[in-house]
Amino acid sequence: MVNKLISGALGKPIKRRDILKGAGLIGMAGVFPAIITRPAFAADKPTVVNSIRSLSNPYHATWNKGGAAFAKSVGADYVTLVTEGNSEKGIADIKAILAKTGGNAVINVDPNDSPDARPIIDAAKAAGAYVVTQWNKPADLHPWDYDPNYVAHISFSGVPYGKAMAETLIKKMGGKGGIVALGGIESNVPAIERKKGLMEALAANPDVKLLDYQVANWSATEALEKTNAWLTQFGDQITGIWAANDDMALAAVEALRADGRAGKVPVTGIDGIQLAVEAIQKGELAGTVAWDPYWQGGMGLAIGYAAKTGVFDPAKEPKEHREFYGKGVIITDENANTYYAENIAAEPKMDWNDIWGRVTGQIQYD
Amino acid sequence: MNMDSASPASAPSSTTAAPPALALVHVDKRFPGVHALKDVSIEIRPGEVVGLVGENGAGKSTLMKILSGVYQPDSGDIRLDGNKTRFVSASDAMSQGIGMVFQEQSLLTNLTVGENIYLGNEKQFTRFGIVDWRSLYAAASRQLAKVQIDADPKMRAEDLGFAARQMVELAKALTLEENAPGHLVILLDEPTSVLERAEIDILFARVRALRARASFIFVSHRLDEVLELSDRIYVMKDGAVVADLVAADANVTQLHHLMVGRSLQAEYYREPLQKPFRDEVVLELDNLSHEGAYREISFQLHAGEILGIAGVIGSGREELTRTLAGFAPHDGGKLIASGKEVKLRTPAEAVDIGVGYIPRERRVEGLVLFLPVAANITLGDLGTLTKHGLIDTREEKRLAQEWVQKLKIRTPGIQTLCLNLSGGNQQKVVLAKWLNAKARILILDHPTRGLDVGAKEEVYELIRAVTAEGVAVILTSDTLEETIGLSHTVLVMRDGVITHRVGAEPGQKPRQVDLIGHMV
Amino acid sequence: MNSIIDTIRTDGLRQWLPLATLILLVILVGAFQPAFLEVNTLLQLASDTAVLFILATGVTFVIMLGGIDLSIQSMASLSSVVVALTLSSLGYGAFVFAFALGALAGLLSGIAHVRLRIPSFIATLAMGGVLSSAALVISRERSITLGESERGYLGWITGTLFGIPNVVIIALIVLAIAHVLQSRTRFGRYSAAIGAGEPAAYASGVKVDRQKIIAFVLSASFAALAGIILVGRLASGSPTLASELLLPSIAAVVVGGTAITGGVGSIWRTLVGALIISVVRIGMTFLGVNIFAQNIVFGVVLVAAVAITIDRSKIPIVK
Amino acid sequence: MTLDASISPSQSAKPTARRRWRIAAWAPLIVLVLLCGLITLINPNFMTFGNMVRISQAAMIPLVLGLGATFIILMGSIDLSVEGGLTLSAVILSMLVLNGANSNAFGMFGILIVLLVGAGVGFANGVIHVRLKIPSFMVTLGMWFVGVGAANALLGGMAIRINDPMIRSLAIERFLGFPLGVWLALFCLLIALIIQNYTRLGRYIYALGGGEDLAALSGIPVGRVRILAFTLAGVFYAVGGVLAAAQLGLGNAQIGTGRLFTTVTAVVVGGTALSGGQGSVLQTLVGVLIVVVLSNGMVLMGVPPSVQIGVQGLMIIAAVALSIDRKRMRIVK
Repeated sequence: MVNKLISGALGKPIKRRDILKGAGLIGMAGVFPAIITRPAFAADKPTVVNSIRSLSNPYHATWNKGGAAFAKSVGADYVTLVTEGNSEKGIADIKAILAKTGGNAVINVDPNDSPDARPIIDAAKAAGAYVVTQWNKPADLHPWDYDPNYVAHISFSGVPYGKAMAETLIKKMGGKGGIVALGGIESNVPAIERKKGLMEALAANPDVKLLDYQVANWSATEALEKTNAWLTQFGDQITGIWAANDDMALAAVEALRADGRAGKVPVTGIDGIQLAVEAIQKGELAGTVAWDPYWQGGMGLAIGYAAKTGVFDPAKEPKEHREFYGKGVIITDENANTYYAENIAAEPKMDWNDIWGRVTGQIQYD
Repeated sequence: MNMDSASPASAPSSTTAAPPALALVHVDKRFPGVHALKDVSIEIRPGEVVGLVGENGAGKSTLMKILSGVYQPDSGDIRLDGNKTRFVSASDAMSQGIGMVFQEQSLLTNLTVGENIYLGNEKQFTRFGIVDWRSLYAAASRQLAKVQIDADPKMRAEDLGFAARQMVELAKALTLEENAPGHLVILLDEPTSVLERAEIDILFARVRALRARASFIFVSHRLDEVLELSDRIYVMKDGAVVADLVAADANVTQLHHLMVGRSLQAEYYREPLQKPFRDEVVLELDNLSHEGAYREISFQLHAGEILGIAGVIGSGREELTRTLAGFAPHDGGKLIASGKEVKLRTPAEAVDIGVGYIPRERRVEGLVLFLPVAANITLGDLGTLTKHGLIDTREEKRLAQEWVQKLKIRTPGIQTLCLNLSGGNQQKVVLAKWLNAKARILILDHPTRGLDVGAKEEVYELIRAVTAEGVAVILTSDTLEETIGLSHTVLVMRDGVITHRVGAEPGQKPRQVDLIGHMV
Repeated sequence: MNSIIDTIRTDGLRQWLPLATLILLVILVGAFQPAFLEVNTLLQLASDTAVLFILATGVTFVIMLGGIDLSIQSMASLSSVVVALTLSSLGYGAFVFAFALGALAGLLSGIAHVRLRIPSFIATLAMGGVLSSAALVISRERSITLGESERGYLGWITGTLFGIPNVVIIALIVLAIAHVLQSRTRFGRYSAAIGAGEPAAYASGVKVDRQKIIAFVLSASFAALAGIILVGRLASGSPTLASELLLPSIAAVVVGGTAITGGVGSIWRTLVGALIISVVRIGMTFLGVNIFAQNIVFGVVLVAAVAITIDRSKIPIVK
Repeated sequence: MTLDASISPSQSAKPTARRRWRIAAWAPLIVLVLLCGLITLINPNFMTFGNMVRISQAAMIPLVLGLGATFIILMGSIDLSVEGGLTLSAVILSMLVLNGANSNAFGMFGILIVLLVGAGVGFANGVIHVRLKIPSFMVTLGMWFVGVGAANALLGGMAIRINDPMIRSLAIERFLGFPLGVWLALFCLLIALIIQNYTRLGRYIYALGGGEDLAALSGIPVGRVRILAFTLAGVFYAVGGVLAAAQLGLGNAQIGTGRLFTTVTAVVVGGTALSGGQGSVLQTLVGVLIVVVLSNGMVLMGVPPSVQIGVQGLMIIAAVALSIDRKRMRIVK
């Protein structure tokens, strides 16, 4: 049917170069049947949607798995949207879904950048969809101002965990030495918070010196180059490396390995991706923090879905259920094996009904 | 003209018996709407130089393309040494011994001479995919020896002069004899169009010397040269061969008559139309100099005057014209335009004082080929077309149409890309551009290069017409004949200085030989 | 002779091919998801295309000349930051300020390109680096969210007129202005001439350098405008706000059928190109294209679209 | 047929022109030396053997990518599929050799397959570009999306750790103090040099850059040369992918991010003209070193992160401004 459509529509304008355009169009046409992967949307059940930065990093890939698992558990259609780091695209895609489902949707979104949350919420409220945001949102944007559509905002205070990792690192270093630190994209809230945590830990440990802080934009490649340069600049002064996420931490490990010092200089990351946990088991990484993206991807939807299907009325919930910090799991060589066995080797078991299970207090804005 | 008394007497008798090296037999070629070649039969005997003349559109280029394998004939056959064959592609034609020498531009300037000579032909020097440059360059210098120029094959082509490049082209064509089975046939397509007389003599001498190795087909718009070099001449008109003459018995007037269907009058250069120029001085050069190019050039250019500058390459006349066109500002002396001293740093500044430059490289500097005729005509003077910042497109259309009619520019419409116009009509568009810009000084840099006789005559007529209206012209031309024929005044330059100046009023035009004395 | 006839005859058809492609794509998506063809969806699509279109329009001027501008996304981000920072103090003046800043940046890269004779590719790539650094520094490396009061200044971007989003109207105004600039002014004509044959344009007395600088100024100014619109749509400014918009913008220009080598093209083509890109992007979401297949589909459709839209008769050698 | 369209009007004083060119060809090298001197002044650690090794590590991937891109740019075309080819190769490699996700362990054979994949990507670029007459810019842009997308689809977003000792050795094992990967990169440089200087392909690539229509007149199979060149480039990108995977010890879909502009910048900074016909892989080596030394140096000199990219921009403008031969480039675009 597609092919007919094309030849019908373009038959007239194309007198010359048919072959050529033909080739091009077959390219398009050939693709179409292959990519219509999902059946028409179930009318009654709301569509559940995850909007995340990209699927090319383990963290969000796991997030996506969690979302799919939840959707399966309630038998709803599941859609994944990726912003590719482009705020406009992210918002446009969400609006497209709203238009497509006529607002009958539950959206769990990790906004590309804090400000994106506002237009997303506005659009969702207008369409009558239910939204849960995670990580990024403006401080002055609150779920309770948008009852009932803006169900909740979940975050993980970067400060304590960034601090915790720094402390793990310092402990491994024996309380003294020199640290170099790899930061995330400078304008990202988590990057800023984690850095803040690092600084607090350093303030508490005068014997540990911060040799340098460089931004590697969450990217392994950039982290590798920065670390290489450091190894020249500071050489043996470096006795510990702090990284704002696991990708960068693992890259630092590789740089050390190429320098023959892997395992000798402790490195910490954050996010708790599989490779990081494995590295801890190998003793190359000192520690990481698992946000459990599987839980984030699933539970974000679960909360929204519960509100949408009337399990609870957002307006009646206390504020610490509307804007709350989730629980991160600190992983070090002590608990790495057990964590691996339960959460990575095996498909994590989640009770999607235990929606407030990991609430660790209301978010504080300073 | 016939400067070279030692032009070949007739076709070498020895070869007449042998089968023709190359022959087209009853070749016919049609394009949609055009019958390009009508039952054309020609033959080239071994060691013969055959001239091929005709106006643009007479079918010369189609014929050349068939010989060089770019086109295939609809009917009729091609015979090499008497055997039927076909050329499916340019490289196929080459492999069968058809060489081509184009104008000097067909060398790749970013490659060395040696690389150019064997470009597309390196296989013989390649062992296990690796090219053995030493042997290639050795072979290249052997080829260069054949054409008797001592250029270093390792030198970049762009560092060669035009004449030398032409020889390299010839050398490149001659490499074919190494692997071509039979006798070599070399097509010379307008090979002299960018050469000075002295260089042409060298080229011709080489060609004659090479007749032992190859036969030649010589295509040129310069009938005198065709007569000078060829043994026999085919004249084409409207896609058919209308005459096959022995060069020795033919003359320019006769050829011209056969080509355009009317005979060449004395007023070929429209001398009767040459009006005396006015007293008003539009441009004055006072000891104008440019380091290493020309020095102490002084003359006055009057409204309505055609001032021809003669000189060989290196005489400095090319640089002088570039200076006046705004490409290379002078570094000494004074340049005075209508009373004010000026220095032309860019063509824009030249245009501001009313200079219009008609460059030798028509398709590069003259026209934006990929813009329509109308846009090109108005390109020089959009200012007056612009009202409140917007181009008055209606007025633009009107102007364009007006010029197309005035100058009889043959084009399907003013929105046609200049790319699709013939050389003559392209040149007219360039002229229209400057007339539209109300240029008061036209700098004609080889204005009739590559134009056929008919087109040339039209251009001459136009030049006369504009000068009659008071436009002043500075002319550097391909041939002395043209310079003398058109000019009111002729300056001769050598080694950067003016060596001779002479009036050229109708009836008392100087003779070429007199001028040449001052040139070399 | 014959070839001339051909060009004329087929030009009529060829110039409609981009539009035909766009319509075809819309129909394709609509055929699977009728909701896509609803007025609101299409308006939404239009407003989502606005920023891309404005960026692409700016860079079209440079591409027409045969150059390229790789600094537009940085410029847009910078202007978003500038607006966000100055809105409270300057009010509407902030927009003017950002816009002027754009013009200045364009002037600089133009001069770097023309005077130092550095290829525009490098000159603008470098200028992009400088601009992002500026944005990072003045924003102190974080995104700036606008408060209630500041958002008040954004009505002219966020509002609607007779049900039509203002961004769409703004985009249409930009289209009108750019179209006139490109098709009716000396600058536009000279650009085409330079792109198609710089030596001839120069020899005809065109002040080539000036035209090039103007083009870069326009490109950067439009980028600044795009940044302003982004501030309106996202109620914030950020040093990385537009960082992903460079390639889509250039792709929009080329998909519309403008030759990357210069000389041939028009703002209309850019508009169509930008819409094609949005339709494909949003269309994939509508069709529920497998998220892992989307990039692949996007790439294939882009190439297929260009295969149809570019007018080879005006491009001497395809490089 | 007239060929005026591609004439070069210049016929000014030749010898000077040639000399200028020689200087211009060396200028980037001078810039590089100046740069090194400057950095050493500020931080003597720069001139240590250890840092030379690290610079070589940082340079090996851009170099290999730059080699491929040079051939394309010499033709006057552009190749944006660098990241696509590299990412796809790295990911496929990580799945074929001994790794943490599946039981494959093809080792050397796996590398061969990856090189074939790279060749395939390049070949596709070339064929579409030539046969459908689509500008290389657009074809390769599309291929960029396709390559990264395919890599992503293969991985499902995950990253795969590479355990194959041979691959890892490229980054870890050393010979004369330099990692094997660096030697591999140098070997690629040698190959590229041979192709450029001693094969018909290399010569034809220059010819196309100098004037495609004229090249065609000399009977050069223009289309085939283009396709071959793109295929060749694809192989180099694949090698780059192997090195990247070896360096990070894993394959993921972000491994190529940000490499395109570094590559093209390096090539152009080296003095190869985007308009084609001028340049060489050796100049690319210099260009790569300039770019790498610059970013390495900025960390050593303690330039604050947020202004690094700006400084880099200015330095590159300076470098190019110093090294461009303006006489030769009559038209700059």
